[in-house]
Amino acid sequence: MTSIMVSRIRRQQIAQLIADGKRLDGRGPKDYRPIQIESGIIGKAEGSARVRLGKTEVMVGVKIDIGEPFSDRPNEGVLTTNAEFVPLASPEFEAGPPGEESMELARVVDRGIRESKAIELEKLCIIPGKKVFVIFVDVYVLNHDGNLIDASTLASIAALMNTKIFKYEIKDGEVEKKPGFSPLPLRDVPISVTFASINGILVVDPWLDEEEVMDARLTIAFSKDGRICAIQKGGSGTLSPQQIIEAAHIAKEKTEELREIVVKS
Amino acid sequence: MTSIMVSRIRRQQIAQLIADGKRLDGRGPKDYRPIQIESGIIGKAEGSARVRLGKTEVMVGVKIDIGEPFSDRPNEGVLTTNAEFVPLASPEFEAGPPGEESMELARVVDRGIRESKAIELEKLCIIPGKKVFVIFVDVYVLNHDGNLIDASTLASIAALMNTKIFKYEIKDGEVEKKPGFSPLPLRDVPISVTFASINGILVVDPWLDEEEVMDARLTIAFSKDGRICAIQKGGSGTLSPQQIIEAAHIAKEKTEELREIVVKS
Amino acid sequence: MTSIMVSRIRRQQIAQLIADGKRLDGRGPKDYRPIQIESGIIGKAEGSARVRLGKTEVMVGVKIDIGEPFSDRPNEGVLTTNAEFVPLASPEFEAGPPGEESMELARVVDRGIRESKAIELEKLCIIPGKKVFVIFVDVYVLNHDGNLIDASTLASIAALMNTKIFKYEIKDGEVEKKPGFSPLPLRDVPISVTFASINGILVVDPWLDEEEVMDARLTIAFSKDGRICAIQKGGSGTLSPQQIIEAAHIAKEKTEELREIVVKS
Amino acid sequence: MTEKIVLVNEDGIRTDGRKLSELRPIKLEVGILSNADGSAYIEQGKNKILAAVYGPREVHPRHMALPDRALLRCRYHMAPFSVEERKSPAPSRREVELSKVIREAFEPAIFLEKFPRTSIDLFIEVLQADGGTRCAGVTVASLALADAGIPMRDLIVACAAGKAGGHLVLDLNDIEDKEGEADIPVAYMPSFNAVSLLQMDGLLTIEEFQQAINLALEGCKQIYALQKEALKAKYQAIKESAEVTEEE
Amino acid sequence: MTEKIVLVNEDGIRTDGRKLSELRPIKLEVGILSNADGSAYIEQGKNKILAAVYGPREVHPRHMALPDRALLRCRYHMAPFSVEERKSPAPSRREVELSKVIREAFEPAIFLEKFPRTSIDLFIEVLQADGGTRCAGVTVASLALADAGIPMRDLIVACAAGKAGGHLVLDLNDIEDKEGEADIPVAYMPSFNAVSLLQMDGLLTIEEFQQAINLALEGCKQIYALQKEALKAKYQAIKESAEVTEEE
Amino acid sequence: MTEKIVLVNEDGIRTDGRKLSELRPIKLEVGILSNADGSAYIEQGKNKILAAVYGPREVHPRHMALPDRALLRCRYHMAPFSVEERKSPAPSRREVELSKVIREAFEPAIFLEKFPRTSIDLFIEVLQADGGTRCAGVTVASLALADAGIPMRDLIVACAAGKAGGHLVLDLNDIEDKEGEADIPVAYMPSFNAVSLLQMDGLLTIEEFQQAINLALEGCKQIYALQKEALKAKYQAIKESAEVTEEE
Repeated sequence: MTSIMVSRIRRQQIAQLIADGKRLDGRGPKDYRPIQIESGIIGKAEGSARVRLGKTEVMVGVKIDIGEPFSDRPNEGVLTTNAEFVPLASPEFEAGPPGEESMELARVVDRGIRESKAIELEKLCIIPGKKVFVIFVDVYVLNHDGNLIDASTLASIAALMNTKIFKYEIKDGEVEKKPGFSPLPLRDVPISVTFASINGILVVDPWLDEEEVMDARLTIAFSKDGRICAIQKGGSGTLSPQQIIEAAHIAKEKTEELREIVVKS
Repeated sequence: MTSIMVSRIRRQQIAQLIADGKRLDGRGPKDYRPIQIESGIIGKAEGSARVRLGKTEVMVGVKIDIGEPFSDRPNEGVLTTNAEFVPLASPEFEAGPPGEESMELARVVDRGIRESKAIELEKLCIIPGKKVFVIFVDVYVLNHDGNLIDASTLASIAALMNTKIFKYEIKDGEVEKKPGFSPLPLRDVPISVTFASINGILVVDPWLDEEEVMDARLTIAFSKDGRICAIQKGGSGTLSPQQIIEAAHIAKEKTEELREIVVKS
Repeated sequence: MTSIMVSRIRRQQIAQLIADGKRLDGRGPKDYRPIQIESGIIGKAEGSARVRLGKTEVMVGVKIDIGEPFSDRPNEGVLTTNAEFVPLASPEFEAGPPGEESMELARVVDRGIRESKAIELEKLCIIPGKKVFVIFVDVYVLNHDGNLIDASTLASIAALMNTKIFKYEIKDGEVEKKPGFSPLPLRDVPISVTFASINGILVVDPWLDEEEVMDARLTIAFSKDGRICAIQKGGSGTLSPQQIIEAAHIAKEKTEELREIVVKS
Repeated sequence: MTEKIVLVNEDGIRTDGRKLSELRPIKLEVGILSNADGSAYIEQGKNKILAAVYGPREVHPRHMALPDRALLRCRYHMAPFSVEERKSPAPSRREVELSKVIREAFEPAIFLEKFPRTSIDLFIEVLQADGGTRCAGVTVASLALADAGIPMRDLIVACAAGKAGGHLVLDLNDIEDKEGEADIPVAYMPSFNAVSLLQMDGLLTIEEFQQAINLALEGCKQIYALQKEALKAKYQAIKESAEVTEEE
Repeated sequence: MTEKIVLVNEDGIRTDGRKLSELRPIKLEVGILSNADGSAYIEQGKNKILAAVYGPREVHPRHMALPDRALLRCRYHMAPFSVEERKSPAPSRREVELSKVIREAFEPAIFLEKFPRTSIDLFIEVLQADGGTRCAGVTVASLALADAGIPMRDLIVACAAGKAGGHLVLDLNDIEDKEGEADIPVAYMPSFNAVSLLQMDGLLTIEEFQQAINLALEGCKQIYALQKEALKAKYQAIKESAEVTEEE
Repeated sequence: MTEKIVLVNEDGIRTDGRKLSELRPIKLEVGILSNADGSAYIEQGKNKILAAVYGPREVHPRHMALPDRALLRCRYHMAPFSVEERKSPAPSRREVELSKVIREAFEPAIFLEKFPRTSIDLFIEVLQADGGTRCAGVTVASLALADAGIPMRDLIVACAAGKAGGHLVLDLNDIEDKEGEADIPVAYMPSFNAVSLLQMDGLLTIEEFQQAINLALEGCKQIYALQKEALKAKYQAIKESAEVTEEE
């Protein structure tokens, strides 16, 4: 009862402010929290980055292995995205196999990378139909203060941008590592923008308190050339078609800002 | 307490009728509920059938893949039978990994097919010791109103009877699909008959209410030539040796009727 | 409450005796319970032994298979140690996947065998980088009355000492079994000694009642030439550095006695 | 992938003979399973999907019960034989994600607050998959909920639009989904003009996206009419059978 | 499979030297584990099987407790080293099925209604398997239950009969089980002429089946006598040790 | 393994330039995560490890609560990208064992009896592993507990010693751990001269072992000083920020 009442009051307070175009932490409706990106911090990983989005903190490590291609894509490398809600990140997270939230996070991050064709997977074939590079993108949430999707997408693309692949040669059908590395071939930099809808008003980059009172969540990712490459609506509220289109326009603008931050980092 | 009393009253009612050679739904002790078989309904599956046995409804899909043979049967295809108690079939079923009931169902259905040697597994070898056809029989229970074993056996055999295998050729040790299909080679049509023993009296094809009050369950499957190919007793009651032999005679007769229905479908 | 009080009284009683250099079952601080070793009792296993240490009873079976080597040890066989707390061994054991206790047991037993290089793994390579012998040591706890580590180590080494490997030849890159066996090549006989620390006093081979009141557990394993090959401290108490060194000296002496028993068995 | 399949020919006709903004044939049946509190069946193209509802009922395990509303649970699941290559019956990550977004699509429609401390369990079983199963699953689940007598603000209806062979198309089939340029599944409450499920795979400009959304909503409205017809047919049947009973 | 093994020679002698209706040598021991409330050990041919019973005891988890009787739980399990190829310790589907039918075999024998809200846990561990482990497991589990003092209507005894090398045979060993024509495990309460476990693999006419069942029941009766002897030996030993104690 | 790596050269210098009894560079930070009740970060050589503490808090599931003290739970876990070959995120047997011995290392240090019926949850996440992660994990976890305000008898500090290239060495790195002769991780409460974690891999005479333990304890004492400095720095920072706030 008490926590329901607290949440109701909190909701009114947050919603009231948002109706006036303000937010509890002083941001405007289209403002992101401060973004900090550190790249290449895990030397044992082929690629890595840590993103701080306000107090939200996500680390991504990229590991590369050799494996089999999918039977319907014999000439392409394989991308595997996984997300862990590490229990030190939030009192709500529990140790154990991934739940629906972390599976959704991994799949939305994966969708942005995959649909924008950011990784040139066709360049990652070693022996057609037999051996290809497998790219593991592991999203590791270290502190959850809202908007994990955008923080994870930023960290993933930043990590992919500093990923290197070992050189190799093929001897008798076996792959042998050679000294040296080449960069992972990338052709795009997908960026997502996530909105919370609170009492019908959209704000970008919701922090945890806003996520707790939001009706719906909407994520739109854009490729470099300004096309939408992935969308995910979440939460138990609804959106009007007009809101969705409006969000797409705002998101396009914001992704350009965010992409610049990633590319510069 | 209440539900125990209700079940006691129900039990008395059902048992009383059965003692008089009658059943609550009007059938005689050796009568099956109406049987409806639809074959080939899932085009994406290599074989399929739906069986309605009264209100019990089971769908079976057969999928065919290429895999390795068992090391002690290098020249034979592999049969794998699985049963899912799909949660929409009953308020008692829960989503999750298979429980002991569905494992037993799968194993009893499998036993009938395997022991009657219904599938000519020795014709399903592609490269001895290396590659054989793997036949997946997936039993999917859609509505549970009793006697899942017989409904599932009927649906499995009906599905196998319309199963087709893609043609192939071997190029450099690799299997390549060719256009066209041939039927799955079958040599038998095993049919099971399940009894409930209620206060010492046997009735065939128990519906759910009878299963809930029965002491023991007995399933006997027969091959085409009138030999027993599988038996499974279930439930926490006992049977006398005389009852078992009596059941075998009744079952033999009933399997002939049921086999005719399947073959005609 | 009651069980806490009982345990407190029990603890006082056991600790009091130990302070006087005595134990509830009449042993001295450095005395093992009677040890009984039966070897080669499971004909289907390549090696086996049953050890009774007082009422503690452990069976170990060794199975041998052919598998792939680890990529960083392409010329060596693989040792895999597993421990099952079989539920019939104790009212505390539950059926299900291994818990932390049984994983620790398996890893400590494994450590003694591995670090003493007891098995000549480099002689168990069949085709370098491709096929090696895999040695499965399965520890099966049948009755738990304390000191599972020492009983399991004894049973494992006794089982390995009677393990035989089938002869084979390589035809076209495939391994074929030939008639006859050779013994598993062993170069050492690691033996562990486990202490309980109760109110600061060390006793060897704690039985279950002592384990329930002990502060800490300390296991030290020695190789044949008198070198320490594995240590594991357990329990939520602490040990002084002096106690640890003292324990090492006692353990060295006891392992020589125990090794003689195993070798003679 | 090597040879590009022609998804739309020069006459604007799709691989299955449809026009760009044409739905696949849809068949709906309500109340087809005897145990479930509500059930329905859909065929949309080659999709064959069952939905069933149990509840409102006691929650197991009990600690999951909510004090102020019903707990809505949803399982979207594919039969092992529903797709080209046999699917393991264990839920895949895709199935877990779709179960979540479908549950979220229904939460705003159901009067959950009327049934505190209970659960409403929604099961969607894909028996044969042919592209657009989540949308067809939402459409049929909506009927199962209605059949169970669960009070709803509106029926939820779903339909995808997208881009295939360079054209915006409605209700993508399997090959258009796999080989096309974009797919946008949308779930919708027509009476409220409210979108409750929205996803997108692929690449579209904002303009294309806007058109595609509108196309999807048009599709939703057509299917909404079919849903209502299917329910009416069911009630009619019940009414008639009741009258027959009374007359007897 | 290529060369057919001769399971019964022209003199009617089986691969292990037995006659057609001869049991394998059986060794039974009661009360061999100190922690369990009851335990027993069987060797039947090369089968080596332990059984232990805990209970009646408090049920964990508690919600499984039954208001009107004890909850009987049974685990039939094979040690990884009990068979030719190492078996994973995780329970296989076969082990799950056998655990179920063995539990059902014991339910009619135990006075479960005397111990409401408790559990009786029966563990059968196959240390070495040589065909017929479920029957030997039932036979030994019966002794473990008796050793635990669990009141039973009758001892359950089990034995298989079947067909191998063209002959009906009693108590099939591993090779007869694998290469033979049929195997019928039967569990039986001799005092009630009641069968509580019955399965069959293979192909038999009804006539053959009837003869095989009778053969299995004959086997059961012989083993029943051995069970009673084993219990008597145990009680004798207890009595003697009690007398010794008294005399001291 | 074919060519033996020179772990210590003729001048007694190790592969990373250290002397035999020299620690790797250590960097400690306290209070770096906003959600956890306490947190800390360590870099020791190339090890990068985070620790966080939640609690004392309500126990889930409730039946695990202890009537007379707090339940201490510990998870030592490695990130998939922390090692050469990607590690599955599911806990390995090694991680389960280390979680257990680390928990047991902390139990004697924490005043658990002050918080009955609660849990204290300790999470150690290895972001990059370079040998000696369990010791560095204990060292950093101790700071996270202090940061959470959990009352402790003493800080726990941990350090390994061992033998590599024929010499006794302090604080083994990855290659010394893998290619060396022995590794002894030790956790220690300096104020009580009490060892609370002790393991050993490898081969050592008792004399070597005794010297190695002493070396490890010397290492512990050095790191203990660094721990106290790190805590002081944190309190100083808090105090200063508090004073700034007051002055404003």
